[in-house]
Amino acid sequence: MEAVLFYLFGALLLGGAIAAMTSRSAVAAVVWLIFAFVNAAGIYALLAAPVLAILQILIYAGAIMVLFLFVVMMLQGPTLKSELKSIGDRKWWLPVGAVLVALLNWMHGVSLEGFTNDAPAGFGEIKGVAELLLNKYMITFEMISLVLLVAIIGAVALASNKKGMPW
Amino acid sequence: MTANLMAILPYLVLAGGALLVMLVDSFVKSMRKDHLSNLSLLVLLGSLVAQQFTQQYSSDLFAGLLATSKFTFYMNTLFVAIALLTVNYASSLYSRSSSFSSEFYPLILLATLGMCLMAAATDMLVLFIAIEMMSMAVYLMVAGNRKSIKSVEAGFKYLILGAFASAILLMGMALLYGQTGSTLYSSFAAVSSSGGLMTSLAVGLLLIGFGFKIAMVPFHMWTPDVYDGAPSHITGFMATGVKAAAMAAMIRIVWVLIPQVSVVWAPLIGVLAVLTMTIGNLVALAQSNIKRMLAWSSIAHAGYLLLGLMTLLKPTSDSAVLSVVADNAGGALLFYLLAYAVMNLGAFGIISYLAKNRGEEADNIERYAGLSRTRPLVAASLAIFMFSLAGIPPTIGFAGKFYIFEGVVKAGMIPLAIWGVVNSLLSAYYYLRIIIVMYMKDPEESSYKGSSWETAFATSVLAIISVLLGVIPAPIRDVAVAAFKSLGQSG
Amino acid sequence: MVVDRRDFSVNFLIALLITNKELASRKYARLRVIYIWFDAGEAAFMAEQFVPLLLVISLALIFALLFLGLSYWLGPKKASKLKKTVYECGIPVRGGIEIRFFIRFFLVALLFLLFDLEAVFIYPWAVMYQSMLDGGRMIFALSEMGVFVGILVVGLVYVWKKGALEWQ
Amino acid sequence: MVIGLNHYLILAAALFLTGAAGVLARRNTLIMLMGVEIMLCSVNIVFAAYSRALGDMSGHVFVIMNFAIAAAEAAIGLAILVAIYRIKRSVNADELNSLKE
Repeated sequence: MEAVLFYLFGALLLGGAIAAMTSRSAVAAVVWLIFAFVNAAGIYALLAAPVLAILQILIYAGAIMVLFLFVVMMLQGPTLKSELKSIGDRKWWLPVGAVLVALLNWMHGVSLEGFTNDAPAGFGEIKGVAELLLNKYMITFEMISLVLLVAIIGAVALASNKKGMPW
Repeated sequence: MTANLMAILPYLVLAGGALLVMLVDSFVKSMRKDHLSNLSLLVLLGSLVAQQFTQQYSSDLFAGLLATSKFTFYMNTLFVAIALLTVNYASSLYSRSSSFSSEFYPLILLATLGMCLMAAATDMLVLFIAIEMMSMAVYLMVAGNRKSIKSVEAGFKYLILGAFASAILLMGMALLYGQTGSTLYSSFAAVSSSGGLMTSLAVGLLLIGFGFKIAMVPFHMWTPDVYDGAPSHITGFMATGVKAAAMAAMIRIVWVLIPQVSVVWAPLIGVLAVLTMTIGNLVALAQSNIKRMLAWSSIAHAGYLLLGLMTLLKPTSDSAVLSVVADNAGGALLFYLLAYAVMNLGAFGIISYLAKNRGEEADNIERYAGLSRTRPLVAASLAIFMFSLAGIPPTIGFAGKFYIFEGVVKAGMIPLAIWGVVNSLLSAYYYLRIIIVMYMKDPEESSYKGSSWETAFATSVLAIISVLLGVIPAPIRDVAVAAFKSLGQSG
Repeated sequence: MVVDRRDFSVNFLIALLITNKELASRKYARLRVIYIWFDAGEAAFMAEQFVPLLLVISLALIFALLFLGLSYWLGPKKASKLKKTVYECGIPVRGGIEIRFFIRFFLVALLFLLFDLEAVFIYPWAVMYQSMLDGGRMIFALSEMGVFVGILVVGLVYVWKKGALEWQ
Repeated sequence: MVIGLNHYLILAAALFLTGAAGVLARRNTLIMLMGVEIMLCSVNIVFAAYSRALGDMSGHVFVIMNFAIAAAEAAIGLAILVAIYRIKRSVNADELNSLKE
C-alpha cells in the first residue's frame, strides 16, 4: 500500500515537475507545478508529516503558485516566441544529464530497504513542531518575521504605483 | 534569558532600528530626507556601542543556536562599519538626486543584521535564515533604482542565481542534517571524522553554495553583470559586506568540518583558488568599464581568500606548532577581509561620488582623465586604493596579501604562493592604468566631476586608514588572530 | 482470513460496500483480495488517517473522468467555424487571449501572500499556548508572539502609510 | 516492496535536477523562478525524509521555515520581474541584455 502510494505520488510529482519545466507556455507550467506540489503533499503524508502536507497545499499550491499564475497572466501571452523553436539552451542538458547518470550509477549500489525504525509516538504532529519552533528555535521564529518584513518592503518598493509611474 | 538578550543587544539594536526607521518613514513627512539617513547612522553607531558593552556575555546562546565571541565582535564591527560608510555614500547621493528611495535605509539595516547573524550562527537553520535575510535585502537594494533597466535587470540576475545557490546550499544542509541528526554545528564534529560519501557530498554542496556568494570560479558568472548594474554604493556594500559575511560563515562551518573538508575537498579548493584568481585577473585586464573591472578584480580577490582558507585546512593534521600556523592563517584571512573592505569601499565610494545622479554611473575609465587636476584629493585617494588593491607597499592591501602568502608558504605550499605573487603582479597592470589616466591625461569636457564633500571626506579617511594600517598592520592583525582563536579548537 | 476491525481505512472501504458477514462468505472472495492487498504494507504505513481522504479524492477523480469521457464519447461532434471561436458573451472577440490585470491587483496579491505566511506561524503558537499557560510561561508565550506580530504590524503600517493599499 | 529513506532521497535528487535544469536551460524568466521553487521543494522532501528516518522533528521546523523563505523569495522575484516588464515589456532572459558590453 505504502509502496503503491509512494510510486503514484512520486511519479506524478516528478512528471508534473518535468512537464512544468518543459512546457512552452508559462500558464501550463504553473498549472503543472500546482499539480506537482499537490502530489508533494502526498509524499509528506507518507513521511508521517501531516502538518507539512497541509502547509504544502496551503502555501505552495494555494498562495505561491496563485501569485505566479497572476504574474503570468499579467505579464505575457502564453508563450515566448524565442522558445517556440526549442525550449532552452541545449548545452545545459549535458551537465544535468551527466549528474543524472552519476546518480543512477550510485543508485545501483544503494540498498533499498525500508525505514529501520518506527516513527516515535506523536511524530509529525503539530504539537511537536510547535514545541520545537517556540522553544528551541525561538530565535529563528522571530528572524523569519524579519525576512517577511524585507519582502514586504520589497513589495512596496518595486510594485507600488508611485505618482508619475504609468500603468 | 536576560543574559541571552543582553548578549544579542547589538542585533536587537539593528532590528529595532530598522523598525524605527520604517515607522519614521511612514509618519514623518519631510522634504529633505536627511532624517532617515541620520537615524540609520545613529542606529548603526548604537549597534557598535552595544558591541563594546556586550563582550562580557560571550558564550553560547539560545541553546547553542548562536555564539558570540571575539570572532563575532570582529566581524560585526566590520559589517557595521561597512554599512555606516554605505549609508554615508547613499545619503549624499540621494540628497542631490531627484528620485529618492527611502526603502534603502531599513533594507540596509536588515541586511547588516543578516550578516551579523551569519557570523554568529552556530546552527544551520539560523545560518540559512540569516543568509536569506541578507540576500533578499541585497537583491532589493540592487534592484532599488526601479526606473533604470540596468539596476532592475541586475537585481533579477542576482536573485535568480542567488536563489539557485541557496537551494544548493540548502541541499547540502539537508544532507548534513541527515548524517548528524541535528542542525547544530557542534554535532558535526562527531560525524566529520568518520563521514562517508554522503557527508562529502553535503560539504561539497555547501562549498558550491558559499562559492556563489563569494564569486568563486566557476560560479562567478553573475558577478560582472550584477556589480555593473547595481548603483555604485550598493556594489561596494555587496563586494565587501556580502563577501565577508559569506566568508565568515564559511570559516565557521569549515572549521568544524575540517577533517572531512581537508580529506576530500582541500585539493579542489586549491585548484579553484588558482583558477579564481587567474581568471579574475586576466579578464579584468580587458575591461574599459571601471565597475566591471572591479567586479573581475573582486573575483580575483576571492581567489586570494580561498588560498587563505586552503592554508587553514592543511596544517591541522598534527601538533600544537601547526595549530599556531592555523591560527595565523585564520587571522590572515580575517585581516584580509578587513583590508579588502577598506580599499574596495573606498574605490566604490569614489565611483559613487563622481556619479552625477542616480542611474548615471561614473564607470567609463577614459572619463577619469585629468581627475588629479580637477579633484586632487579624490584622485589621490583613488590612487591609494588602486595601489592597495594591487598589493603595493605600504598599503593595507600589501599587508593583507603578505600575511596570506606567508601562511601559504608556512603551510608548505610554495608553488601556490608563487602563483599568487605572479597574479598580484599581473593585476598591477590594470589597477595602475586608472592612475595613469587620472594623472597623465588632461581633463576633458566629458571628464567626471564630483560634488559632495561627505563622500570625499569619508573616502579620504579610508585612504588614510589604508596607508596607516599598511605601515603598522600588526595591532589589527593581532586582533584578527585573537578573533580567530576564539572559535576554539576544530573538531 | 479474519477482518481486522481496528483497521479504520479498510473498514471505511468495506463499509461503503458490504457488511463484514458478507465479506466472510465465498461470494465476496475478490474483495478479500483487495483487503489483503491493502493490508500488505500496512505495518510500515504511518499515515493511514489519509486513506479515507485518498479514497474520496480518487472517487471524485474517477467520476469526473468517467462523465467527461462519457460526454465526449456519446456527444455528437459537428465542428463548424463559428463553434471554434472563443465564446465571449456572444460578442465577436477582440484582441488577444492574454488578460491584463491592473498592477494594484498584483500588489494586493503579493501582500496577501506575505501576510498569509504569518498565519502559518501563528497556528503552532495557538496549539502550544495552553500548555505554556500550564507551565506558567504566559509572559514568555505572549511576548514571543507579541514580537512576531509586532514586527509585521510595523510592516502593515508601513505599507498603509506608503499608500500601497490606496485604490484610486 | 517496502519504501525507505533512499527511495525518498532518489526522488528528491531527480526533482532537484529537474528544477536545476529548468533554471539553467530555460529562457523564460518565470519558468526559471518556478525551477527554483522545485529545487526548494525537493530539499524539503530530503529534510522530511531524514526527519522520519531519525525520528527527530527539527527537520520539520526547517521545512516550515523553507516554506516561508520560498514564498518571500518568489514574492521578491515576481516583483522584480514586474518592474522589468514595466520598462522593457518583456520577460525573456535573452532580451535582458542591457548589462552586456
